[in-house]
Amino acid sequence: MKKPFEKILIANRGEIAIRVIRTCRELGVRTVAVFSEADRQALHVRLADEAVCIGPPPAAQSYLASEKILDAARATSSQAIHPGYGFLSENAGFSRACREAGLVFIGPSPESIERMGDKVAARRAMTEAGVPVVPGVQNSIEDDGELEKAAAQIGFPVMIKAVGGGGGKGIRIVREPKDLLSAARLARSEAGKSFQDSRIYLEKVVENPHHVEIQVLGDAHGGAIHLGERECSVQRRHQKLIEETPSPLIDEKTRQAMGEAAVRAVQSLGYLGAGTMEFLVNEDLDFFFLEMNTRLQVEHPVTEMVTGVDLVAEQLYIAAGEPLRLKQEDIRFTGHAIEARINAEDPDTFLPATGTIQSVEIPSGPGVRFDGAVYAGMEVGLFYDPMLAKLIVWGADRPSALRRLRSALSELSLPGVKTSAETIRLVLEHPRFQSGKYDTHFLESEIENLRGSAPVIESEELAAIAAVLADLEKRRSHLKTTGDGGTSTGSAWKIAGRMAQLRRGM
Amino acid sequence: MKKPFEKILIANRGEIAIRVIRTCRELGVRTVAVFSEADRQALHVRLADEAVCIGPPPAAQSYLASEKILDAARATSSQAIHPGYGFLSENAGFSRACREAGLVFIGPSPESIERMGDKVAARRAMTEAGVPVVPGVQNSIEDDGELEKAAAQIGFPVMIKAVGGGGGKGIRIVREPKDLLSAARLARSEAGKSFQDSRIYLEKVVENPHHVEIQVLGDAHGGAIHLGERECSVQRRHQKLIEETPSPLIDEKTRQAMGEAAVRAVQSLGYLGAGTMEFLVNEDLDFFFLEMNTRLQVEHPVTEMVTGVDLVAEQLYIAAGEPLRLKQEDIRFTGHAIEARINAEDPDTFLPATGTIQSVEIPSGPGVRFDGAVYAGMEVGLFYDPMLAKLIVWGADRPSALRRLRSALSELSLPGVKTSAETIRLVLEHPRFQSGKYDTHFLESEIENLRGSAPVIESEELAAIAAVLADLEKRRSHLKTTGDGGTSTGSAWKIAGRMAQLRRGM
Amino acid sequence: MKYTVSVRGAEIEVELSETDSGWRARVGDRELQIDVERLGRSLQHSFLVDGRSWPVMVERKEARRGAKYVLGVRGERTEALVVDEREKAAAAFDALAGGGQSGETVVESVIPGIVNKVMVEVGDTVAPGQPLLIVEAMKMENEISCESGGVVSKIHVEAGVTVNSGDPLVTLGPEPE
Amino acid sequence: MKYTVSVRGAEIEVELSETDSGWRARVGDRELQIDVERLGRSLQHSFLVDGRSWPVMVERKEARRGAKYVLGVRGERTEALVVDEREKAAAAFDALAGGGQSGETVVESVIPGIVNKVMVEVGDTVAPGQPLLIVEAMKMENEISCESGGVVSKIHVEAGVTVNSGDPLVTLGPEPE
Repeated sequence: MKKPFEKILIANRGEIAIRVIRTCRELGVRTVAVFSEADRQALHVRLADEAVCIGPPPAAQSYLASEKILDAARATSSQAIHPGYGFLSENAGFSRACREAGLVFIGPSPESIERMGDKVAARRAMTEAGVPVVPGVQNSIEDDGELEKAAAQIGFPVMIKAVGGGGGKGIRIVREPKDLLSAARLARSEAGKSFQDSRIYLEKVVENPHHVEIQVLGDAHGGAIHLGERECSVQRRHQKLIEETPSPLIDEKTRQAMGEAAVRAVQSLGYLGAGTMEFLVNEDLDFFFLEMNTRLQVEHPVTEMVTGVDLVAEQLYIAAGEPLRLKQEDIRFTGHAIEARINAEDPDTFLPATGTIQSVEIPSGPGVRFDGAVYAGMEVGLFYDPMLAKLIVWGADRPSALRRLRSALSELSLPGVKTSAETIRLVLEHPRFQSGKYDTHFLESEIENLRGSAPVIESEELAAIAAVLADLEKRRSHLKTTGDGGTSTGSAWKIAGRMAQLRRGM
Repeated sequence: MKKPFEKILIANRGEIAIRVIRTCRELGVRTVAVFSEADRQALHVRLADEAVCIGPPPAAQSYLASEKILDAARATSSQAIHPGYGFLSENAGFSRACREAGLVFIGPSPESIERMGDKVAARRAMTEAGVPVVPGVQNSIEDDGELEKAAAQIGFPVMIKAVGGGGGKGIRIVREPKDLLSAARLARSEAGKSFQDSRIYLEKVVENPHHVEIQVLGDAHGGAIHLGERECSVQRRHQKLIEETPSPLIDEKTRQAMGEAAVRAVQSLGYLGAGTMEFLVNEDLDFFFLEMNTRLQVEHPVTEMVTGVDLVAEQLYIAAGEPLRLKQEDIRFTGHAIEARINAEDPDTFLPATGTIQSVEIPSGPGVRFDGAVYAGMEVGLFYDPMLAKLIVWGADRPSALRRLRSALSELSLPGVKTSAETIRLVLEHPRFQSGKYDTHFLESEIENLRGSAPVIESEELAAIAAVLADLEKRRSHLKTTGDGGTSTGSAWKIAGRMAQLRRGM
Repeated sequence: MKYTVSVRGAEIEVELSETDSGWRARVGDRELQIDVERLGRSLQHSFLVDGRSWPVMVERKEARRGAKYVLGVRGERTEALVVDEREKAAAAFDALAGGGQSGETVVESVIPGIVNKVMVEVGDTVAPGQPLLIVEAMKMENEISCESGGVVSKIHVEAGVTVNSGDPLVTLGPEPE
Repeated sequence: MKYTVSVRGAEIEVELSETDSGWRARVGDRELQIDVERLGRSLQHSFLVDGRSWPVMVERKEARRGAKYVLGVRGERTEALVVDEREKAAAAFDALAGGGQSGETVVESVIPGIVNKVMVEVGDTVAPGQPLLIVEAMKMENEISCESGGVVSKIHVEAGVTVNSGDPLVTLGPEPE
């Protein structure tokens, strides 16, 4: 087997940096991690072969600091840079800077990123390639008056979106004319901060839409294939929470049509590497191009689970100039896969949570995959994305996969920080999710009902008893340490301790 | 989906009890764990829905105590008993006692177990069913004189085997006539202890054999299928260490013939449940029936990885009286899977090791499965089998799977106890293993060369530096605690500590 | 020994007594046999309650009154506040003394993050729903507004400051009549 | 500070000095920059040595002379014995004083287990390779035999006793001439 590269630098952190390291290690490619001062102890630093500190915690001074990353690549003689997702992954300037520095950017050309990164230009390109787009304006809008006029023309509710970005940042849905300008202000500011581009545009809101996306691969020789779809409609705050493949919504005919449209788009763009065409699909199974993510997606593992293809390995070989190693007919789909994002977040507010992870128990066993960056003692702060890990399961069919995910979740324990695991469990219990009939509004509209239906463990009683025993233990150990000896009554768990001692003496 | 049972008891411990719990939890079947006093804190106790203590640590007084287990099943209203592997799994008396107590034994009938458990009777049955067996005696041999005569007739080297058992217990290979009687004495004693049957018999030693086995399933309605083969030739002390599927040795024609022979045997026996037909295969691809394991095998996961079939789920539905849910043509094989057994053992002697596991870091990511029973703080004692976990990987082909196993092993850390992981890593580096041309003598004949070739981490230097720093840390913390204050020089890791503090203050 | 534990809004009375093999708990009219072991020095515990197995992860949190515990059972987190009689009395006194403090409202951060912008000044009169400041977390900007109107009497933070959930941001006094 | 460390039979000299950002180590003619962090209270450490990343699990073991460490790096275990000058002198003295103790051989258990059967008595003359006792572990019976012959001068165990690796089982004196 020929290695795609001898050594690459990974310009990212967290689970995706680890994901890339794992494939590189298998292929015999040496890896260089970069880290901010907040990440000195992070798992990606420990798992990589080499590691370079690139600056203080704020992303702008580290993971977004192109020059420092290029310096690190040169200093370590890396041949290529894998950008992961987020950070510099969809930054055309960075892709161009790599090219100019003689480094391979593991992703598309700066021109492709620019075309797709400018959401307005992308809409035009897709229209030209014969791919349907969501109705909306043709250009970005700066002026408040124009904004109000265009919104009225499209008709409320309208969606404000950032020209420069995706991933839920800079997006605001506006239901009433009076909220338009304040929403636009926040969207512009967020967009400016996230994408260094504060321009926004307007789209019609597709009612009860499903978010369905197609994974594509394109090589440097004109080759293009798709690897099926992913349904990503369980979202809150425009952030995906659960993804699955195949989509429980679309039929074989739609799947075929979407796949073909996606491959057509890749070919017409001359797109290089892994990418994702996001579509909105309405209840009549009409599909509209939403945007293209010119990078690996967070949810790529579900595609890997049903196809057996290692998408990161394919990225590396494509970037090394190889023709696609797989033909469309090699891609076969087996079973059903679901991914749940384990974020540090308060399940009541969906807002990011912080804390120190006291210990780590991760699920395992048949059909269970855990892509994480967690370790005991990890401090979860506010500098970066709150995603801690992804729990991915495979099952022979959708019901088996759902049952397996539920079962695996019961083995996950990250005490010290609140996570989205509770929300995910609630979603899994919901009849609409179980039936597969859910759209992008599902989570936010149903969450209160979901919370009401929280399955109560035996176990408010158990909780009460456990708390009392824990408290007793605490007081007794306190007595032992600070009291005057004779009054010590020992541990609340003492019976256990004594039995354990007896055993050891046997 | 219909549940096969409402509640079952699992008459086992360790990773296999957990394996069964996971499938039950997915199917909505409640589980009852049993445990000896040494296992009060064990993971299978915590993961089960209910748990019953069945006696003191020695297996004879707990996991082998049929009556106590039946009592526990009755007390908890369990409908069925899953025996796992080892312990009572191939005990016909226990299968019969379950039947008499009105409990379903999740495995074959007592008659099948008896027929296959008596290795001499099994050889006769197979011969009748037209399946080739290893040349040897037709009956067990008690008398020393007879033993010497039979051995001379077969010709040295001969294999002494226990009539009552498998799993490497009671087996001795004898190369010289002078060692025959002493080996027979030890084999009889071991066999008596392991199987309550001290009878032994003799077989010809097949030269340079491969151990290849076929997974079968039979239902109560005459249905029988096979799920392909497993190559289990990496062994030491007659214990398997690494298993893979497909076998790198056999060709498609042999695979077909072995599968058909296995299905024929299952049908002629009227065999119920999951079972494994073990064969020896020589370099000419002749195959000889060795024995049938009338239970789930340790290495069943590799079959699950390439077929997508959950063998434990199939066991449960078969035991519930359902016809096979899969036809032979439903069984499709994709890619390559390898299992490595992580035992508590000294890599230099292959002998069991003991200790307390200080912390647990387990491998994860694409294509990686970890079936384990380990937890931080676990005391690894001498009462039970030393297997702690199994690391299983899937790859698109054999080279990918090997690379993935090697990569995953580098993420496994169980400080506090020596494990077989080191031996496994050495095997993975060996050209003969990499080429797939290895037989059952491979490991024991090559191990010294393997050890000589131990890849030295950068890093005898690193080890030296780390040890010095650790020692410095120890001395300094000692100074701090016992010294008189003013002389404390702080931690050897202090720079790190200070930086971390600075960061937190930001 | 008798304890009161507050779990998900309900007050549960637990009576505990030690037995030869562990504990006996009386909760309401149920009596439960409990065997519990802590796993080494970890937070993980194994409870056997009348034969049922519950792995319980026990985290202790700071609380104003009593001791608060977060109990993780098979991925589910439940908070429980253990209150003893003296603490109950103190809590009752606090309630009587009045938490409202003369018509003042404190707007708290609902999120940990960094204050990005403060949009009001002391003395400003604000209307219900008016945005007061922006707190940024994970590059998402979140407007913090007040539920009721009033006059800004104190601003506890400034732009650039890191805040945790529940930290006071702005105090509003009653509107002049 | 200069240390001698014994790793896989080789003696390695390490000279350490503290720097602003960590440590400088001189090993032979190489000089290495080291940044090291311990992860919380765990055994896991992160070493950056001249930019290369090494996760090192550090276990301390008891040793007769010096301090013994087991270092786990990416699944590989290496033992290292740190010896200081005083300890080296003592070890040398031990060696001079003679470890052989007048022709006696101690047969040690190579395995932790339970002594199942003792097959010799004090005063027996045994031949090289003769089985002395059986130690059982995990239901496997293991014959322990002597490499050289002699006369049994002491039996340290009896049937039923638990032994660890390295525990003395039988002492053999020289055969009478």
